[in-house]
Amino acid sequence: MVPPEWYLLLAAGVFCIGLFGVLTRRDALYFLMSVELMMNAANINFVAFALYYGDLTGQVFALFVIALAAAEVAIGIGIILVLYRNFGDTDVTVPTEMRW
Amino acid sequence: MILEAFIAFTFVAALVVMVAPDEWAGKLAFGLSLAPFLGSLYLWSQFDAVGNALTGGTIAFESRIEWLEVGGRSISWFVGLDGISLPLVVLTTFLVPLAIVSAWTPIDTRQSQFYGLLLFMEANLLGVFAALDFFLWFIFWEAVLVPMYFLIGVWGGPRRKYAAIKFFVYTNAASLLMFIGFMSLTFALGDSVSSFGLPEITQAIAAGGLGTWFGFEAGTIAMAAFLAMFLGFAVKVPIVPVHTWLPDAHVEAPTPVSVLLAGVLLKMGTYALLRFNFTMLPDQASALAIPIAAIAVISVIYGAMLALAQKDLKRIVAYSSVSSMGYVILGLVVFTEYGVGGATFQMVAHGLISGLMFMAVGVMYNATHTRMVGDMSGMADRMPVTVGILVAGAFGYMGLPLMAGFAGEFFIFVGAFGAPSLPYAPIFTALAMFGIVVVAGYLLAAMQKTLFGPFRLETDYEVGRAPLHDVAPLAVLLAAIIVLGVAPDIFFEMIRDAAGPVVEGVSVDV
Amino acid sequence: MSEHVPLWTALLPVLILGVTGLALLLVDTIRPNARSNTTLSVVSALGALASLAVTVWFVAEGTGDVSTGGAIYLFADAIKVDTLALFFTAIFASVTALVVVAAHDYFDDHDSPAAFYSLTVFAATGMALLAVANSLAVVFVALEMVSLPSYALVAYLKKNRGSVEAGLKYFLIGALSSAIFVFGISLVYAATGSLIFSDVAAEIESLEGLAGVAGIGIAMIIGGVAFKTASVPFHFWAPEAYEGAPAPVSAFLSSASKAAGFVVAFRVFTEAFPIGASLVADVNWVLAFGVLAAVTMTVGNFAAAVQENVKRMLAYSSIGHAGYALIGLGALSGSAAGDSAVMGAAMAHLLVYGFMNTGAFLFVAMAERWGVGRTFEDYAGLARRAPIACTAMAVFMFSLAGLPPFAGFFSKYVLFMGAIDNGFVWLAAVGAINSVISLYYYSRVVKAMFLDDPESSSTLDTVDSRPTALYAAVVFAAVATLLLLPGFGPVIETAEAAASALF
Amino acid sequence: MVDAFAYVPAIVLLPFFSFVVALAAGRYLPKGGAFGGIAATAGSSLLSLWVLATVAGGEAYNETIYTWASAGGIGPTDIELTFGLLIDPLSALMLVIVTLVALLVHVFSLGYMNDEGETGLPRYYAGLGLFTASMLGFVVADNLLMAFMFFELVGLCSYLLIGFHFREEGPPSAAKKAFLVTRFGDYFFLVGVVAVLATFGTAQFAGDGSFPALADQALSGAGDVAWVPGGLELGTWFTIIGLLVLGGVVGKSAQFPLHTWLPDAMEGPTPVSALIHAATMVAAGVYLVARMFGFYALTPTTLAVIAFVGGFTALFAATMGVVKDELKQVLAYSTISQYGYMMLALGAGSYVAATFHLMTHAFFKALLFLGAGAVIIAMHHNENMWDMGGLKERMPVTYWTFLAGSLALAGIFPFAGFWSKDEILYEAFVHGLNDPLLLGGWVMGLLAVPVTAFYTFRMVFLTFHGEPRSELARDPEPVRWNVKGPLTVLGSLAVVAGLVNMVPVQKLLGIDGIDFLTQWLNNDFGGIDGVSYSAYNDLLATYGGYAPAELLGLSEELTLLVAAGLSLGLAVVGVLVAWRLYNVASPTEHTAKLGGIKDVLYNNYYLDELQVWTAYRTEDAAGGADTFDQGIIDGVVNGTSSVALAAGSRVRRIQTGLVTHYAAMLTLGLLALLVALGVSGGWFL
Repeated sequence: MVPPEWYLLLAAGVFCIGLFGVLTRRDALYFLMSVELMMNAANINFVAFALYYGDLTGQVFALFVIALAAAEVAIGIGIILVLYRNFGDTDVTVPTEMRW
Repeated sequence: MILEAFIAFTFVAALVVMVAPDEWAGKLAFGLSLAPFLGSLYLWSQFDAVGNALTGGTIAFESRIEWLEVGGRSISWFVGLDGISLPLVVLTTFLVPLAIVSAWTPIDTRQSQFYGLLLFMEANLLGVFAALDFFLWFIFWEAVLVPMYFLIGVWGGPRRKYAAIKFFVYTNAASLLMFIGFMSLTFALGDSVSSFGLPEITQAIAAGGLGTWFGFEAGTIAMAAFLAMFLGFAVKVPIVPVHTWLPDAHVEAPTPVSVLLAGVLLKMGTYALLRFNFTMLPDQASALAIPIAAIAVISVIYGAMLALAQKDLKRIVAYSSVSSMGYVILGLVVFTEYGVGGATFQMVAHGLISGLMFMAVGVMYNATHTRMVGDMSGMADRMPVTVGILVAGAFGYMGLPLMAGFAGEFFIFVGAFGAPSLPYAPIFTALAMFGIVVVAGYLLAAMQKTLFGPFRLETDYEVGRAPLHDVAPLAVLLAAIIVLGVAPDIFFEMIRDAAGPVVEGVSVDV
Repeated sequence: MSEHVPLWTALLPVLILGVTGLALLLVDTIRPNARSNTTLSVVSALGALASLAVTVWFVAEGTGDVSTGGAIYLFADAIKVDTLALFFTAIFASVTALVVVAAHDYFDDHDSPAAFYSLTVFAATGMALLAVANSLAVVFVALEMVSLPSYALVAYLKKNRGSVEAGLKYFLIGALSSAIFVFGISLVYAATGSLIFSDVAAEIESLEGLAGVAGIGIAMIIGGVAFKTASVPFHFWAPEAYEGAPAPVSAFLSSASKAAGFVVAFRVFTEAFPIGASLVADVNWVLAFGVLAAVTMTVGNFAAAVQENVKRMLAYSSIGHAGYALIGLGALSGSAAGDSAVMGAAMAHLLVYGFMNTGAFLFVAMAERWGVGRTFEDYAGLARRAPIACTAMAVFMFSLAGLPPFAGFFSKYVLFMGAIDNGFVWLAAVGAINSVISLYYYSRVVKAMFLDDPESSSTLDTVDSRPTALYAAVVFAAVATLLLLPGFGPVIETAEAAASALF
Repeated sequence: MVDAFAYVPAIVLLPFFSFVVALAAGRYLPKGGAFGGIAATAGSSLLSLWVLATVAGGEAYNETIYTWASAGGIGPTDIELTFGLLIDPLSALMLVIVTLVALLVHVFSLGYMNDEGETGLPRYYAGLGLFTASMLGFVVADNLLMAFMFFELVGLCSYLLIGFHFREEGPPSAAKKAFLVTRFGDYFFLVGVVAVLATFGTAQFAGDGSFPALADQALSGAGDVAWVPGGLELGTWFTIIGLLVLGGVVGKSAQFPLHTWLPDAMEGPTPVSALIHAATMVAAGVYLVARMFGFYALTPTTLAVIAFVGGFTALFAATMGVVKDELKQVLAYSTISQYGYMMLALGAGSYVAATFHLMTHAFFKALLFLGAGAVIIAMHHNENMWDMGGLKERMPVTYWTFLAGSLALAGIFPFAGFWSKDEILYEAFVHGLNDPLLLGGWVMGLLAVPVTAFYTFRMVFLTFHGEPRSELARDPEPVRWNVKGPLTVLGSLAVVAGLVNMVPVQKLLGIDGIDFLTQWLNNDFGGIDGVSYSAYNDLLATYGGYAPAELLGLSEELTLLVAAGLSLGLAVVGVLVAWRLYNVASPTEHTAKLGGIKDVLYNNYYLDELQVWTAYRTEDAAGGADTFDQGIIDGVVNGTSSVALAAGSRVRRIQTGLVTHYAAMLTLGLLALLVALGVSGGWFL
């Protein structure tokens, strides 16, 4: 059996990749996808440790997270749509009218 | 329940006036404000307090209703009067109707709001002097600031906004400091008190209830609390060097507001100093007697010097208030009956006299539209009665005998000069007394330049006598000042009765 | 509660809100093209008030209270109804009621107001669910139930660039935060093997080797909470979101949503990561919250002091208030009495804040409706045209500043005193200094409305409509702010009782 | 028998009522309320005479009538602040003098004010009434506090009356100066009053519990005082108290260096000057020392200071009077000088001589001022003596009475001033032989005699003799009965008043019983124990070692003769010099011969300049304080808010508007949180 630490490391890696994407991508869609990656990192943990502990909570919760992530994407796409309509771009650094 | 009715009536009156039409709001407010005055006279006639409310004396018109409990201590509606608060209540109710009448001429916009706020402030002022629960007191204390903020900010002079915000933020910051100071006391008292009633707290402290808290010794906490409260109240009084909001506020405030600001609001500070710092923590007060006395003396002389440098009549009177309040501080810190009693008496006396001065300057301003010393001269030629009363008031300010100011100052001096608890008392007293010379200097100089000499004022209209309703309040005030100067005992007797226990709080080897 | 009533009825406040949301959808479905703004507003207001009424009744009856047999657990302990939950539900329901009433006028001329009401009520349902959550899973789900409608609400004015920009920023930061949050939960799960609070708490004391993992997880959960409460360093969305969003939405988010964040925080950190256990696991989250509280209030207040836009000022002030409320977590000392006092104080502050802050934002909504502009200068002389509303606004401002005649004074007072009692003098001191600063910028609003003269006599001519519902909401909030002063006793007692059940 | 003392309050209150009446209804009354004032002062005079007679009958009165305030003092008992009446020979005498002069001044005012068509008469008579009332209140005061109160009221009234012509520039300024300078003195007085109350717990003048009595007991070890500041010797402390009270005296009685207000006070109407100089304000200072002489007798140092200041002032003021051109100015300096004599007398322990001179001076100085007033009426308010001359023929009544007053002032036998001044110089001399300070006072007093005589007669000659030097003087306006009447009364008194106390005659000729005043003040007719000449003499002998010495072993009679002869001779010399220089048809100014001294004298030794300079420097300091206040203190206040706002501006810049920045900062924040938690939790160990 793979030791749980490995899963942790894998999840952390995925999380960091997602985070890296969030910090470097300026396109809203990339941003969204990166967040998906981060959430999936959490899912890795849930599933792995559900197995490790032998209870189903983690597994079920992973499904919940996937569903919520989908809902989030739905909302996100909607917002990106109106963003495009109003600003003519999906670059998240364009709308800076409100600051300070 | 009479006190509740008394305060509640004033609140209701404020609301009624607030919705009255502007045309007769002033007269309505005057009529309504007479009721609290008569009420206070009734209270006076029924007054039966003995001793100091805080140190276990009999409280007149005592009323206590539990309100809520916070952190194991109950907060209640707790009001009552003693010999220190009653004179101030009477002063307040006496000055407000006069201030309202004096507003008839200068206030020509949004009258109903103006008078409503004035009455609202009166109600809160009465609350400040009557409250015996810390929280209740603090609520009234702070609630006074709100109407004042509007009164200065809306109806004031050219720099009214600056003055209003400065006043508001400065005094609120001070209140916060004071609040923290007081709270640290209650923490150090721990379980020895179960309420925020001022008498309970005072007596618990006197009984040695202060304990250690957070590793600080009781003495350290008491000293820190004393300093915090002193600084907090000092702003309100105001004492040098935290006085700078006062001239700005006074100069910008309309006349009736100045009258109440100088007449009553400043007394809140000294009243609170007496109640909190000097009654609750007498040992700390006498330990700090020398610095406090030094500050008092500096306030007297420095305030007078500043007044000397001013060209605006209102600023002169404003700075001289700083000076006068220095006497009060000196009287408080010496812990003698004459000192503490005299300080209290001086609060009333100064309230009347500074009220008179501001009002008289205001009446002249109504006619001349200037307050600058250099802009006019010989006003006595055109406004003989107003000037006559102004001169009389100015002499009252200088401490002319048989006027209220002299009585207050003299009591303080007598009490302070040989005070056993204040080292170098004679020197401090003598230095402070020199203020009576400086005050004469600047008031006489200002009067000579503006009131006397050939008449000169550049206006495009004829400057004539002031209307009766402008002058009448002046005359009433002057009469009150003289009555109080000839017969100070009408207040001093009860003040003394209440001040005595405060004095006993300090044990000094004579 | 008597024996024969089924246990699930304890969830009635949540259910009422949920059903109301469904009913709103139904109304919209039946008459999709008709402009049924009034109907929607009334339905949602009735639903919120019904929920509020039930909540208050439950509190009065002692549902979930120690005196009546303790908290009510449902769904395999995933749900826990206690006084804490009810207390917060009352806040959510009150704010929701105010907001939907006010929205009637605000969205009067909007194309499709229906979605607004349902989104708001669903978000409120999510909050109420959040309040009763007893499992990290429920917390996350409920949190998303709050967040997702909120994103949509902020971006509700689709053609308004500000609204869209606000929505985008809120969404992006929100998505990132929830990812961090859920990753934190996963780490805690990895370390403890459970999501139920009490089980987590039991495990966390006996961690071996995985303490660091749990620690990182807890830190990430702090991050998620900080996002919801708009606390530093997860606060960046707040100024923009509150400024750009329609004002009723800002009111809703800054009052109810923030409170929702706090209910999570209070529950999770007292039940899942109790202080003692956390310290055993080398996770000093009290200190972390203390620092966050201090930084948050300082950042919020200092930035608010120099704003020109009233709404943005309120947004920063809202961050400042989050800092105050964080004292409820940052000033815990481990002694049950002291802790319940300070946390109860924070709860009471949130309740009072719910009224005064909602009122303030609704006033801004009214100003937006009048079209007078958004800056302080634009508010100049407003009191002459709208004295009652401006008086109410003055009440909100002074109360937010913590001046004594208003409820904000007491709540702030008990909060700071609780902190001092627990030995966190420094936190109280920072709070006090910030209060003075806040007085400055709050009084600027009052100054503008009452003291300043309008630029020209015609500037305020637009202030002629009388949005009745908005007026009612604002005045009601003001009255509540005033009445909470004499009525503060029951509030603080309930809050302390609720908090004491947590320790 | 009706008790006269029951009416003593009425003596004070009658003029007070006239004040009220004139103020309230003066404009509706004939003569602007003058008759009310005349009636009131006349009534007071009669009552005073009755009181005098009663006191002569052996009675005295010392009662508290009103408690002003009362509270705990430093000692075990309360300090009571009271009003009361002290009627003994001294105050009874003073009452008569004050009411009499006040009455005459009122009458004279009819001519000076009403007939001249002045406006504001109600205000004038109100002022006179209050002035009289205040002074009378001061005279009957039975304690130091009450005395101080009325003392201050007197100051107020002087302000009001000196500044009567407020529409001009000069009078308001002079009024201000008068009040301010005397206020400066009163400051010390007030400190003294407070010190007395603190020390003794009482401020009563007379009786067993009075502060002089307590002080006596304390010094003699028979009693103790309530309080003495930090380790001071009793005697030292009493001296300090004495000097403090003396401050007020110096101010009001216009002694060096606080005399500068008095010449300026000539801006007031002339009758007011008469009242101020003769019987009220200026007299108050000397009266005060006399009143509490029982205390001063205990502190020889104070007495020596008093004597020296008095002697110096006498000479100093006299020299300035020499060069003045205006009638009233000369009189003003003569007043200062004469009060210097009285102080000298008091300092020399000669209570009787001082009182004597106070009385005679009251008469002749009132006379001179009213006479000057008559001249001023005649000259249409031109006061310059160089425009006068030759008025002798044109206004004989004024001339002869004025001459009588001048002779008295110059101290020419047998006019009133001779007797009193002679007694002062004698007493100063015989006591001064033991005390250099006192002797210095005497020397200066003696030197002032010829100067006084010189300027007095310079004034007389310039005004009345020679040829008229202006149109006005050739055709002066006639004066009426209301001017002549008071002049006549006072003129007679100036001649004969000296006869009430012919001590030298008694001593030389051995005629017993003609030293009426001495007997009077010695309680020979009755009075209060401990408040008498002989009691004071005992105290002086005990504490100050005061005893009359004999010059070079000469007998008392010879010493007396030498002293009297010396002063009379010097006075005559002065008169003769004046005669020589100015009693010519067309006198010329001889002041040029004085050279540089002239300027100094003209400018009053530059003391006014010094005071003005002080005032300006004070104003500069005030300006500096104001700058400091606005710049530094208020600057800190405003700076605090600026700093806070600047900090806020920094903080808000964090919010850049770029959402990617937010994400980055959020991540950094989370990292910081992780690190902080990790460090505090020791995860990295």
